Amino acid sequence: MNKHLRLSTTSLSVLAVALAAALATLVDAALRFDSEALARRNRAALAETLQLSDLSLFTEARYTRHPALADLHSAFQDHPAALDHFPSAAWMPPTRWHEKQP
Amino acid sequence: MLFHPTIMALLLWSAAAVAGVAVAAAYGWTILMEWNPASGSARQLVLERRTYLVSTLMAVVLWGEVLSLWLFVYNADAMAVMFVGAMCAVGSLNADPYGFPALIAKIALFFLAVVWLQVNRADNQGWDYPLVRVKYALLLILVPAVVLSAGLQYAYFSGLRADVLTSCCSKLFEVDREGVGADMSSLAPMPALVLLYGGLGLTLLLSVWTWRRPVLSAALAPVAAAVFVAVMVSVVSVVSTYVYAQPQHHCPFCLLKPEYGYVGYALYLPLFVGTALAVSSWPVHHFRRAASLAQAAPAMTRSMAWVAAACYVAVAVVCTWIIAASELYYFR
Amino acid sequence: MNHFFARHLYLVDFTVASLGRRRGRNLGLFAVYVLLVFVLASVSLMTHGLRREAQAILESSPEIVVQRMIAGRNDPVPTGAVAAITGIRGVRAVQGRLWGYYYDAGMRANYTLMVPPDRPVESGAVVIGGGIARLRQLDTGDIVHFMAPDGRIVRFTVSGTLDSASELVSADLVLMNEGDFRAFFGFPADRFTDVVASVRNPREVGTVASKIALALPEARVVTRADMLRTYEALFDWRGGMVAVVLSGAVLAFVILAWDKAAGLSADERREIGVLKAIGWETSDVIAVKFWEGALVSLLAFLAGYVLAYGHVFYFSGALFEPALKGWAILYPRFRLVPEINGQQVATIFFFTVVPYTLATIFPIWRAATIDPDTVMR
Amino acid sequence: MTDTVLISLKKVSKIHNEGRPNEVQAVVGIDLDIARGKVTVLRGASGSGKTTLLTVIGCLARPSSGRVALDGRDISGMPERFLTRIRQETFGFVFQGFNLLRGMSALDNIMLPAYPQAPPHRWLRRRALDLLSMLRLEHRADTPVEMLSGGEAQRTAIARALVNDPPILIADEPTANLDTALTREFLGIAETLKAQGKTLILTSHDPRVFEAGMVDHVVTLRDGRVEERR
Repeated sequence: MNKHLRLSTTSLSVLAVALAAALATLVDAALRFDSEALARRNRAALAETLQLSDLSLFTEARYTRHPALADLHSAFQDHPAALDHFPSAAWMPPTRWHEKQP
Repeated sequence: MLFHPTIMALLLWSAAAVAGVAVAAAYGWTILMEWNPASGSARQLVLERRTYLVSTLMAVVLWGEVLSLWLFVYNADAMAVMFVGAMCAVGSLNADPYGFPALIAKIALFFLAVVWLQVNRADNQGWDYPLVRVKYALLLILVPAVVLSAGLQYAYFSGLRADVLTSCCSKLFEVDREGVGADMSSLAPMPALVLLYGGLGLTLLLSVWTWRRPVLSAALAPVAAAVFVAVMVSVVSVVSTYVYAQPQHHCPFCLLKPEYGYVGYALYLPLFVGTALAVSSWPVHHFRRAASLAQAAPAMTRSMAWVAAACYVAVAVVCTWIIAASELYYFR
Repeated sequence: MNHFFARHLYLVDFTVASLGRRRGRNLGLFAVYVLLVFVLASVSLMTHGLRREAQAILESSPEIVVQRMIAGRNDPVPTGAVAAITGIRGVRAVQGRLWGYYYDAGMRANYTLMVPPDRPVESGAVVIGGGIARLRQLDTGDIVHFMAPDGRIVRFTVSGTLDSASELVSADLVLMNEGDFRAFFGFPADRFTDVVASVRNPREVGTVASKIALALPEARVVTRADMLRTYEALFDWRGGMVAVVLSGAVLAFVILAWDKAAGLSADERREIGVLKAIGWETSDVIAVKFWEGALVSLLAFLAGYVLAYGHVFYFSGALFEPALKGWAILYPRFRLVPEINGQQVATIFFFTVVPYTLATIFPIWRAATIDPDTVMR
Repeated sequence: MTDTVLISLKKVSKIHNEGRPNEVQAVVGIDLDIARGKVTVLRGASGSGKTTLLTVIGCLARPSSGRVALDGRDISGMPERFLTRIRQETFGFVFQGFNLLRGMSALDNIMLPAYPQAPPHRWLRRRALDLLSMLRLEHRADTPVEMLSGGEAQRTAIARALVNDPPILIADEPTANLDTALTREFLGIAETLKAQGKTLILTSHDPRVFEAGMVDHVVTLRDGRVEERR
């Protein structure tokens, strides 16, 4: 009889769907966790046998490759504009000497 | 250690809460000074309209405070890895002398805000706004509480120093400091359980009585406040050890972790709600003297007492279930 | 209670109708909101994923690393140190490590050369990480040339590649035999790069570390817990920096929200006046405006979050790749383990929904307290 | 006699923009009784204060001074929160420009005043449709209000005023924009409502209205004071 759908019904349903999608990410995370965590365990096992301590994510300079074991924590080691990985370095920009060259 | 997303969020929030309560108090002050219900003047109308702003602000502050209390504890737990010897939230909170005071101030603020909002709700039911003066005087008390809580939290976070490797380090943190473990001072199991069930039983009895005779809320409120402390002490002393099945592990925060099935939420939620309602039932009932609230105030008190009673039953059930399901036995 | 829900359902009816009537403006705000949450949530999920990855590796890394310092700079450790550390009570195993960096001038990339402690590599052969294999298009059996520091060109046969699923730790690794390593770098025969030690009782790590520091005063002793804490603080600090940088965006968004809530058109003011005149109370109008904000912000929050989840865990945070890569040439291919942490979600919520709510309270109140008799004037 | 007095005004004054340079005394010291179940017309030129008086009578605004009693209950000092509740239950308004909310259908507009009380949705919809069919507008139920003609818009506004079934209907210049045929139609509707026992309060300076047969009282205002009552 009442074929008119109330706006509150539709809009709260949309919200419920969005909430379900957000909760689905939790389910997805749980489902993928096992397979992905296996890969992580393999990575960790490799790290253990090779006695690694850092991610190979930042390979731009020597000291960013192994932050935990850096030989010296200072900027300008490999590139004049390379950022130090320490907090304070983020505030001070490197000298722009290369721009002054002819 | 202020450059941390969650810490920044918490600090930002507490600054916003201070600003919000300050605005509310400033408006509250004008209302307190100039309120004159007999006048039909435009000014009185302006003041009436300000009451809406103040209650909206306070509601937002309350809900933000609830969320921020939770985030504060969660964050303390996550930060534990950064402090030598800290195993969980207790260690993080102990890493600076302002940790626990900040937490206690946040909890106190939560209860104060609930009391204010309940008084406000009662007042809005009387056609002549009988409680305006009381309400806004109470609001002025809330301001220092919010400021204090924000200040303690800031002192805590700014005092935190993560034990990190820096370029000079041959320094070993491991030997420099004593471990701040998860040990808290605690009662022996028997007195703690007596305190727990005795306290819960007393408040349950009182809230049922209050439901029948609202005037008893005057007794319920202080008892509920004391029992809240007692329940927390017994949770630390004995209930938590049942959850972890380890007589040495006394952390009230680890209960919130997934490893323990989030049982802490089932325990703390009714405890906080029940205590908040039981404590605010008294000021609300106190206002039955206003002619326009003679009916509404006792009715509100009764419904609050009823919900509080249900909450205490829930706390008792959860505690009993924890103890029954535990692999730990103190008594055979 | 029923009345409470019924009333709010009616108010939502009206809210959605009035949002729909100003579709363009609300969609604009919604899009900005989704984008903001998306960026914040992506950063947050990504840093958390990487942090957990780093933790997992650290948890299986050596308990104690001993480096030698001369004038504050690292120096190879004499082989005698191994014996000295082995003699300390509580130490289970000690091992000298050989590893270093090699800059591939042709590719302009940095590799990590290493002598694997666990597997023998034949002389003249190397095992390479997935990143290098991809970069130089190498496969098992191929020949690769490296230029030694003294100018010699040294030829190696690729005898294997490391599992591609482990690229996050091994993308830039080149594993070789000890003899090859020493010959290639001209590394003194009586030195190691550093020394690692494991401890019998994990609780004793601190004590053992201090004993090592006492026995070898020139050494820098780094324990696993130190590294873990430093990583943790570093990731938090970086997250904090990102949040500070993005706070500009949050602020701009808050201003937008304030402006939208405050800048009521004459039409909207008249509408509120009409509602109040026909019997709506100020708190009804506040509730409608609250619903307006709640519907927009909750939906935007959820949408932004779900998009960020897909971005980070299905597309490996592709949008952040340039930032993470920096000047590096080698970039690992990886899939992060999806893990969601309530604290992160709550923090993003605090950074987006809460400022939005606060920014709109005052304008909402102003709008809701319009005189009901305005419509008669 | 008092039981026939529905609204009673004693020395009611209303000052706009009080305390500011543009202060206006819109209504000055008015005493007025509105009879139950009758039709009262407030008559006067524009600026005579009749609309302001209507806002005070209809609880849209509080008087600056004086007393207003509804059914013997003093409501002049009531806070807005409670005044609104009374207004909702007691008055239905038909505004001069009708003030329908654009972009919504006629039916939705009619249902709006009942939203805060939240009656069952199906019931409310039925009631709004009944009102529409009573006013011969059922075919326009789903039409957006900006597509309605002047007469249809007015009937929609009347339906909206009646949805909460208020005992008093207030209409501000109801015939200002209507031709003779539509004016007659409006007066017909007004007569039906009066027959149903509703109290009607109108403002108008249209002789077609205040000379109509069903009008019981005419109060003439000038410069915020009562000049003549009939």
